Amino acid sequence: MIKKESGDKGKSLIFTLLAALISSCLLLLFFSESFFDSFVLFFINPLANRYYLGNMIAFMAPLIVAGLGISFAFESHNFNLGGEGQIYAGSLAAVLVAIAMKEQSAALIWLASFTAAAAAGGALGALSGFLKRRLAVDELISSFLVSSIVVLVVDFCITGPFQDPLSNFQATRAIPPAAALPKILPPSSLSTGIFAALLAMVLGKFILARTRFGFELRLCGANKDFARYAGIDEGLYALVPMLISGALHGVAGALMIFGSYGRLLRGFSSGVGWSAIAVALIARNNPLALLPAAAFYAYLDAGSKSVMMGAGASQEIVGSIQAVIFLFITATRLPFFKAQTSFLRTMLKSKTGTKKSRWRSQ
Amino acid sequence: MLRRFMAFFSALFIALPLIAAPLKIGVFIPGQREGSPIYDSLAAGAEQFVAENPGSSLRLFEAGFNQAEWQEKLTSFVSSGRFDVVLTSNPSIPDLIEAIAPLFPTQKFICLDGFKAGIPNLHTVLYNQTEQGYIAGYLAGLISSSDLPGANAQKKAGMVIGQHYPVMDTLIAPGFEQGLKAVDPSFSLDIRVLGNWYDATKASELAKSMITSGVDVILPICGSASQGVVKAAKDSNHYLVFFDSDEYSRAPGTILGCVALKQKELGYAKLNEFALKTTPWGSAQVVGVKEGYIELLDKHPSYIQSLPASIRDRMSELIARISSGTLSFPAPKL
Amino acid sequence: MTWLDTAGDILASALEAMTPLLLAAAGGLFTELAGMLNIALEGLMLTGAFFGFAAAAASGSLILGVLAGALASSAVAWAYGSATLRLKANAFITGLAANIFAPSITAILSAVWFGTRSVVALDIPEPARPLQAFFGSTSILGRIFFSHHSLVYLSWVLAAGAALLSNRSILGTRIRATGARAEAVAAAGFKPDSYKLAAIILSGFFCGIAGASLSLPLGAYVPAMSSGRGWIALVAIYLGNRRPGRTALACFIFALAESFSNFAQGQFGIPSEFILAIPFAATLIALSLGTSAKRV
Amino acid sequence: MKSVELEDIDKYFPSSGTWALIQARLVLIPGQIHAVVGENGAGKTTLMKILAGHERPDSGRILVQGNAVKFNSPADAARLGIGMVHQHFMTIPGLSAAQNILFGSEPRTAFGFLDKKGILCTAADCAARYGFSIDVTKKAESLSVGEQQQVEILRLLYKNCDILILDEPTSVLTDQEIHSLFSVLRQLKASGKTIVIISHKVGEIKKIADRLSVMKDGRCLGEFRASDISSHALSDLIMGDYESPRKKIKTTFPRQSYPILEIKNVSIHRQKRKSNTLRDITLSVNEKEIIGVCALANNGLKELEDLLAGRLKPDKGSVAYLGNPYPKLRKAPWLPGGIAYVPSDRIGRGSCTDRSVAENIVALDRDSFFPHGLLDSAKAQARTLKAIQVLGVKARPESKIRQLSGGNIQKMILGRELSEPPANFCLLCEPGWGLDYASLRRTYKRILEVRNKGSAILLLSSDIDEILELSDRIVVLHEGMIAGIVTNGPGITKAKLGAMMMGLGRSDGEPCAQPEKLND
Repeated sequence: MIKKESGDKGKSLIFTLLAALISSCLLLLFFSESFFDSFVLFFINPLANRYYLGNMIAFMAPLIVAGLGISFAFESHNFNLGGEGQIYAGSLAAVLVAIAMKEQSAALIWLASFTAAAAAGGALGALSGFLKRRLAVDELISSFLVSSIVVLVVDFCITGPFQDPLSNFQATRAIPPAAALPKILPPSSLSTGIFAALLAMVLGKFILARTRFGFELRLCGANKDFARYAGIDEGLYALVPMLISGALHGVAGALMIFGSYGRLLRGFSSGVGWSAIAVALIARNNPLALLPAAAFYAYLDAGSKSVMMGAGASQEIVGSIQAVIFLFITATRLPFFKAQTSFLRTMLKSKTGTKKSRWRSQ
Repeated sequence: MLRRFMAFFSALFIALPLIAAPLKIGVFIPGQREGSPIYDSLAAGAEQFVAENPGSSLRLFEAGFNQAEWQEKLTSFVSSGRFDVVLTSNPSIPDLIEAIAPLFPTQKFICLDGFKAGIPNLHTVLYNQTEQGYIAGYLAGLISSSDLPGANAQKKAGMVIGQHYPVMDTLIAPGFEQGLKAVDPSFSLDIRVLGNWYDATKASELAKSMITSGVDVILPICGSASQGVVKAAKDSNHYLVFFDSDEYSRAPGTILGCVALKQKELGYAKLNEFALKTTPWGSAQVVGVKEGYIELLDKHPSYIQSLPASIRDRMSELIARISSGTLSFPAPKL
Repeated sequence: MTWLDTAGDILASALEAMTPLLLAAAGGLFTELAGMLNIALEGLMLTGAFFGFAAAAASGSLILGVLAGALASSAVAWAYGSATLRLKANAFITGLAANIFAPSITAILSAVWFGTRSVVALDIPEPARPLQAFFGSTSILGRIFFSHHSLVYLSWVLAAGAALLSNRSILGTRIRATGARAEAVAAAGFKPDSYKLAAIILSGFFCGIAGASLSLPLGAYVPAMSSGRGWIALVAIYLGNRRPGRTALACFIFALAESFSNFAQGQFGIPSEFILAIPFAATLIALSLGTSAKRV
Repeated sequence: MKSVELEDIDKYFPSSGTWALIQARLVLIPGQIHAVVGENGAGKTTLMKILAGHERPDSGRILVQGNAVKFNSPADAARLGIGMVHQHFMTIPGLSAAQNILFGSEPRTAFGFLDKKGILCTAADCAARYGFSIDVTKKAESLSVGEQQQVEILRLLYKNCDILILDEPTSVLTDQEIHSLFSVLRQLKASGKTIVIISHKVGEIKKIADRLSVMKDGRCLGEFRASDISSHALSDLIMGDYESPRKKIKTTFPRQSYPILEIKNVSIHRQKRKSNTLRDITLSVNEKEIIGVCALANNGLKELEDLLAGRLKPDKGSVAYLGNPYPKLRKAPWLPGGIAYVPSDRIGRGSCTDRSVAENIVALDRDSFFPHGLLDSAKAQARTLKAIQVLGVKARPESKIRQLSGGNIQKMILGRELSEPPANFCLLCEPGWGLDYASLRRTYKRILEVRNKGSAILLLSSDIDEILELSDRIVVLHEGMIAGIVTNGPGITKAKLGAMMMGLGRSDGEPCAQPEKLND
């Protein structure tokens, strides 16, 4: 099972980032043709080049929204591994609605499409929640299975009934051009969708932290017995967070469609569902931390694309760098970090030798 | 002195492009070079050109198999490289180029294996893959109907494909089926889908399942997973025909025919054409057997030794008919 | 061909398709019993497939191949496990790291050793079919049970061994105890983390052989050839409620669904995507029925 | 036999910023029963964890036989014969009792496989040798609390530990189990073992201990021979400046009262729990009344709690609350106060350890803290501070529950449940668990206050003293049936109740107040 991290959050993060950075530099040093070029391309270029920067920020939008979906699920102690399918299904729903409404105004299309995307993704999430509630099926597995099925079914829809007959891509027809979200940094794919994502993130934080719904949801996640005793219908909180999680994934898919792709391409979302889990875990399920986590993730992604494009580094080297960073990113204990705390402890002890406050012990 | 020096250099700078005009070639591979003969030969064609034209430079970029990423990657490739020409190959790439052509109006694109006319900085060349499929199908039909030890009486041939995609569904598979039915109208074609391009173990299972149902010749078009089909056919002593490149050596005696695309030659020719500034920009061509860019590899010893003369003769006759134009396939519009 | 023959063929191919699943599930069982989510099965299988094939190609010996696959995969598992445990990192993310790392390192080494990052097909010995000669392969039963190559039978033996190891051995007991109550194991003077690490290494060992069972019979290494089997194995463990016997049964159900869908593609005019979905749907249904039955 | 000394032990917990031990010292004399006493949070457990190798001291020395030793792990301590039974038992589910006892040094066959027969024999032998009567083939998850404790002790004995540390060994046991535990301990002492008991129950300590150390605020106040110090002096020492216990509050049985809760002919018979069912229970709790229900373990107390907590449904009979079907807990918003519930499982059911004290308190009254669905943090903060003060919880509102000691968690729960306005009906299960003497007095006082304000209280407890002290009427359960209902008064003694609990007939003379008449 995925265990929630405990212990010092922020402090260790800097060390883990540092460790990740150093080890990826070492890899570049060993494997790339020119260390300096690769380094610049990997770490500087994504920020310095408008095009990469735009794409990087554009990539953050679905990561934040889907990551928020993961956070909703994780906070209620539900595990949604079905993000891939939910994103895919949401995208299909959004595209179909947009195409059907092509005569309408953009605002109306957005409203209808995003609702459809949320409904499609949400329905899939809710299915796993329902199975958990009614039949005690582990949602971790069922969401994964449902997603695997849905990906195949959506593939069929794309290449079958909804294939754009004029395209050689395995893709649906395009959404009406007017309905695409306004671009910010052309030719990059950055669109106003990022603002929607940020809004969703803040709203998510507010709901989790300040509302009764969020409180009950987190309580169910932290201790089911206690939640039940507090009169909370925990069955509901197996269902609703999965529904929200799925819906947010659907919206993330729609954001990608309306922000970047303009149509549903087969396999376009591959990996975003998994990346969102990584982002949510890096953010330790804190919605506001999704922003830096997604930024970090997208930065890595942009860096690897940049170095592949510019220095001819192969997919494999970039893959190993990503692997190393993943290895470190959630570490809560590093050797030198440990040394540091024990040092602090001795310092503290010598200074506050006679302090007598005890809330622990026994 | 200094002034003279500077004058010399500036003269040199102005004159250089006129004298040498070395080409900067970018090759955009929507996939991975290794393991994809069609992309490998595209790159090889460009490499041959560069080798023969000193001073020219070549940048290869592999965009990976996720088609959704190609748009972004092609854009960055073009914007980062400032190439004289970008050579690429894939039926869906012209759509992408159409989308970004206005952003890079001076950038020239040559796209093989694709078809799109009317874009002033794009030239496309499409292989007539119905023809290619037909030849493979005709060969498969002849093998299946022959008295070779691995052939059975059932009129069944098969394809193991990675996924359905437009060129497959509208050109290759119908061409293959037409070829089969030209041998004997009672032939039936069994197409099975792997769902990806790399699960060789499952491809092997699929092929076995097909073979138990009576299929004796298979055309695998499933990327690296085709290794599984080769294995299954070899183990059960049945036959394969292959597409796109010379694959005989993978299983001599099992792989009885290869209908190749001469991608290397075509790429090389198109780059030469570009160097000579004779590229017909904005046009779309279709090439096939007649032009020499689709070829049944019938000189390979494996082909000659494995197949009886009767089959080889009928194949030569077919190729002759296509070359001469007696048998032709409508140029596919894609 | 009668329907009986067809059913026999489907069963026989299911038993063959079950081999990598069974081995990977046997490996994953240890980490599950130790209370860890091990999503790295996929990457570990791929590592085993590559190194198993490379060693078999270099030595010409299948046994060495299987061993090398198991060892290499154990080594990767050790690295992944110690990173997870020593750094107290999130097992899901480090698992993801292992799954990204495996295809990268195999491609890099493949380029160095075999000169290609793509399919490597070399002549390695065929795995023997040890029982075919004794029991014949003509009868239906013979085809179902005795026609397979040695790795299939090896997987049965190893799965039984894994069951024995997890239930009856000291190490297995410690691993289960760690999963059930790590602080009790610590209180008894043992290090729970070292048993978790042992479980991860064991999972690497079995997954390595699972990977070798993909590449060796094929006589080739194909990038990404594990193709989601690690996930399926994980599902099988859940379906089997972390019990060896039931997990093996779950693997069989999954393999059966897959070989049925392979057969069905040629028979019915259903779009292939739906047929490809059969194994997932079958598992989902089995999971729903299984757990609801348990609940009563 | 070994002598053990702890010298000047300091221990600081950086995570909570507290000094658990300051210059703590302790001397153990071989072959004696030594009690470490003190109120909640005095550092008793931490000191003993250091002795058993579970924690490392920041400074100070541990001397065994006069030699300074360093324990890096419990295994190091075990090698020198020191072992500890924790307050929360460490039995491992999935393994048999025998495997639990022998865990870590099982007899094995070739190739590292378990010798299943050997394990059972060895464990059974070990149990018999020390006079334990336990079925070692049982799975750990099906053992009763007392049996789990036996497993824990046997585990140490099997490892030849001669210094046994027991952390609050009686807190989870019924009187009968305590009795048998003490006889086992005396037997162990006779065989030369040194035993350390951590406790805050003065009465028990006086009964069993030879020597005792008193701890307060992380320091050792001194060591005494048990016979040298009176209970009174001892509790003064433990409590420090706390006022001496008040006289028992007179309990009165209110004549005219309205039944709040009525349980009618309830039976629960589930196949899985053959012995632990309820059979034909009829009981009513009136306003301004405390009904104490006592029973030995596995005699239906747990099921009664689960029934009223909504975790079990009656197979027969019904439960009515104010004349209506019994609502889900916390789902009676139309009533002031509603239902309060102090569960016996304070960590699982009574609190959420990953959340703050404030969140734990807010959790149960979301209607008033989330007006319009949004958190009213000022109100929540104020209410939390109040609830903390009621019973003196040593924590800040933002402290995580898991940083609190067991006693403080219990106080937090009690403070939350017994706050103003009092609930219509209170279900209090083992309210005295883990509380030190001062907190206990304060809690009892509060319970009676709540009663006097009109609440109906059902008190489920295995502590007969608690039952006797608080109840207006007492219900004794035996094997899931009501063995008797008596009105509390001078004639009711511990022995009498004990006899009823063990099924030795109903109390003589006392009229069994069978099903109360309903007010109609």
